[in-house]
Amino acid sequence: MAIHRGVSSYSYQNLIFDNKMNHRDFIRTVREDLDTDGIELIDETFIDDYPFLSEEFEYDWKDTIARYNMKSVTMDIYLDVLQFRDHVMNHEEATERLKRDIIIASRLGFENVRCLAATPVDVIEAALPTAEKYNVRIGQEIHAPLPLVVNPDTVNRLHFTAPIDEVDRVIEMIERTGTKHAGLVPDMGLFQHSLTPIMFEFALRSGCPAESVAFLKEKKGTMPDADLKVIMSEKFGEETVAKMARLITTQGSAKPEELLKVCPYIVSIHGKFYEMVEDPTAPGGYYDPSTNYAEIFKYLKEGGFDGYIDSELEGQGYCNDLPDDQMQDEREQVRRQHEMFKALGAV
Amino acid sequence: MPKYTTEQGTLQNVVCPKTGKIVGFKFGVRLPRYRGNMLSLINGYYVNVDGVEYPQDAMRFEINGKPPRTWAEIKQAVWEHWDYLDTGWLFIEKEGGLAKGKHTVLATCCNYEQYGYKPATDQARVDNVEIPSVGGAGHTSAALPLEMEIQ
Amino acid sequence: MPKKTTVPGSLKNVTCPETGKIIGFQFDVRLPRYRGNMVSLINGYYVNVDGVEYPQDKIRFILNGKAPRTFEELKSAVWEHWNYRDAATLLVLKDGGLEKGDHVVNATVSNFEQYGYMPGRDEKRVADGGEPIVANPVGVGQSAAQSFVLTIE
Amino acid sequence: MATIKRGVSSYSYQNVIFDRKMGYRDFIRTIREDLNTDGVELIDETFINHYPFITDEFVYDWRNTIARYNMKSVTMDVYLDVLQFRDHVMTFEEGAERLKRDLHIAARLGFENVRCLRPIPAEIIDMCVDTAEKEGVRLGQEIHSPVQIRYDPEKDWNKARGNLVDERLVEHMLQRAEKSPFVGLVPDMGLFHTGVTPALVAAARRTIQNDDCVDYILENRNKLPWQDLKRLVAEKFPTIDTDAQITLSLIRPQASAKPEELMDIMHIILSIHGKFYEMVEDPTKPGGYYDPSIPYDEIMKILLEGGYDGYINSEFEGQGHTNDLPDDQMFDELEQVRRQHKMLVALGAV
Repeated sequence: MAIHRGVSSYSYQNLIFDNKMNHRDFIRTVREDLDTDGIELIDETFIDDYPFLSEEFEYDWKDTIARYNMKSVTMDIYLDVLQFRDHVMNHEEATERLKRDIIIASRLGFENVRCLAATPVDVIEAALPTAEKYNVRIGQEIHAPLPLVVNPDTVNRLHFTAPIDEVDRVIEMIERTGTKHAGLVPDMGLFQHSLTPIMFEFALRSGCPAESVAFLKEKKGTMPDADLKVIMSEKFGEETVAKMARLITTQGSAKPEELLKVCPYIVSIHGKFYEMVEDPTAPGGYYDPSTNYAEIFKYLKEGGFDGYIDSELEGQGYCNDLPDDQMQDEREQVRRQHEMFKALGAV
Repeated sequence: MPKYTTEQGTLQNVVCPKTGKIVGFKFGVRLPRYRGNMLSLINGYYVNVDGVEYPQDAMRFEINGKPPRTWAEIKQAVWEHWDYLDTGWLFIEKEGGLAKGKHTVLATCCNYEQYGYKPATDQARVDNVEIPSVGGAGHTSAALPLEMEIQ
Repeated sequence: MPKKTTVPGSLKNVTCPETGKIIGFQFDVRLPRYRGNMVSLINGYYVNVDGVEYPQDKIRFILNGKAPRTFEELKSAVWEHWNYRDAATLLVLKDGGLEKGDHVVNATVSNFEQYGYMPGRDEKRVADGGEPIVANPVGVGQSAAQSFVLTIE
Repeated sequence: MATIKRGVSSYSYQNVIFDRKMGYRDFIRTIREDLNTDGVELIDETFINHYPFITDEFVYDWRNTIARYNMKSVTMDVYLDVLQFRDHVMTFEEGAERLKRDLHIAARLGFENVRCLRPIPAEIIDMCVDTAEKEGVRLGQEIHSPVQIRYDPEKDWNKARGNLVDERLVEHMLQRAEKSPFVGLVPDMGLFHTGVTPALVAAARRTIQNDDCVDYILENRNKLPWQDLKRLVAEKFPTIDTDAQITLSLIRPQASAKPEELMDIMHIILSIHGKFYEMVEDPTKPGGYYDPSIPYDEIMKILLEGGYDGYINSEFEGQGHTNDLPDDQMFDELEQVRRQHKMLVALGAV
């Protein structure tokens, strides 16, 4: 039993966009930069002519995985329900797409597919025979603002379509069917407790007055977001608040100890982060100022989690307005996160 | 089989791009069945225009974006499908082509497509190329003549 | 979203091979996301050059080795993928094209790619056959693109 | 609970399809919208372009369209063009290779069954059972007139003509079905064809151009064995070609079995071809329809009694009787199929 380390191709999105990293470079980088084997793939980033996966890509992917002694852990799949343009895909069509994606994942040697949090549970259930036949687990992403635990005080802040008790519904389906081929992919943004320095710097560069950023820094988390928004609108005006809207409303939706509830169902984990900062108390060590990974690891170990946590760097959006040489170094950020993972007990 | 398998509005003379002379005429045909079949099974066409029968070696068949082929060449197309809804073009070599105006065109397909084995005729159809006849062969029964016009 | 979704060095005037006249200009664009998606989901492009907005019916989309297509035609490309690392070309019809020199180009995609179902908006997007093509679109996969200075040599 | 379910073979809409007015998406949608049912039967080479090299795009789009309208791919009809290679007649081993490929194509498209032709020798079926099991697709051999259900060598039409069709195929398939649930039969209801339809009679009058002859045949066709009737017609009307297709159609009922014989094979029927030639309004039941040439009331009674649990897929074959008429007097294939489904529902199908 161990917590293994991996990386999602999402982390290197700027390098990939700039054609500086292809699928072979990606796999090699995870081995050479981080000395680990976990690979998570965003399907439509590297699979040309999707869904018509070529044998050439299939063979080359598997060869590269073998060459660097890696493991295809999770393939992230999507659900563009407007593909056909003349109608919204119905659930049966969504099931067909999920089944195809499972077969693609199987051809590429993946253990799991990660489907979107907004994928209806009945679609997952309908695809189970295919998942079982191809031995690929379907993991539904659990992403903020979905809660892990719903109680009478839970506020529904969902901006995508899912029932507020999505987690309970998936668990109910798993228990009822007894399947070993469905589970959850929690995104660690669930536990985000604070904003990070790059976010404040971004707000300042966007033209928000320094006092408004200082106010946000001080008050964020001390009151409900909606209230904070109202107060800030009065104090600093609508225009400023519009520029900071994403920061004001970004927040987690669960507590690390709630991981104990879902641990047995976790297929793999999205190690979401925005920025790794040097730890002043431990020179050469790094931590994520927005998310308490020490707590997360504590409960993952307590819950007996045996699987991969795959880095998912998402800070790029807060520095894309900067000159190239001042933008985030994605590889360095991921290296730092893995230093932290190891320090917290990952293998 | 469908009513008309010769396509109205397709009859035209064919000009050699090098000499500028009319070298023949062509028109479109459809498979006279309810499904497609392998191209190799097309043995030939009985073609009669205004009472004149044209010999097999005066014909070329054009389909699937490839240059016109003789029936002997079509016979080699054992893995090429004539997709059911596609139009094939029959080119008939005839110096000067057809006169402008109306013509009565009859084209009957001789197709080796059949419902499985028929020991009485199978080997004979392999050994001897059938001469396409007005009545057709196998499931390909007589086609209806169609009055077509060259503009 | 990535920074350079308009490809530097790609702006040029387009000449009709038959008449020799300049019929417009073109430049290349990339998907402003971290993955590719089906071509059918591309609803349109907001194109603004030097402050002039160009209407959708003046824009043609070129991708995958196919002839230029209108956005209406793209709707039926339901099994054709815009591969993530491929650039598409936007051809903008404008008699005489653009002057030589620098131009400020903004191209912002209206993309119907999204994270699964969005009841209400889904039906509207299907029924309207689109939605206003604006400089600041809202939703997954779309936000205002940065403007770039491109040069016609 | 066993139910008789309804579906349609693309064969039924052959004129609309030929005229390029119905693509496969329209075909699937039409069954849902016209008939409110889900059974789809496909003639493979009608819609699969580049056959046998089926494209992924077709596979995905077919499955998506089936999902979109909540349909079921019931049976795919496959063929065996034994002269494909032109320089030799396909061997049985080659025939088996083709059938195995067809099973694989059917599996990719999500079909439950493949219907193979009645002249497929049992040796080929035997070579394909393993593949059928592996692909999870059942292999059903068509039984179509003049094949008999209860074999009587005296009536062996094929043997008399030296055809390879083994008329004891029912017997052979019953034996094979004992060993594998992936083998069975697809009976065509033309097996019970005894009557004539108004469109056939009208076509015969137009073609034969001799009303006395047509009337004579109609008067006597239920009284005499057809061979005797044919001989009498030839004697009485020497100018009439009794071997002409339309004349024979009028003289000879196609039936080679009786509906009650379905009981012998009920347990190995994979799906049924609901062959019909014309649906006419039933004078005794306004708004109801029946086919005067095939006794569907008896057929459905036997199927219900025997507990048949599966699909009966419309196979309209009357087009040939109106193809010589102007377009607006030709059969409306969609309407004909609608009428047959009204009848099937009235007779107990769901």
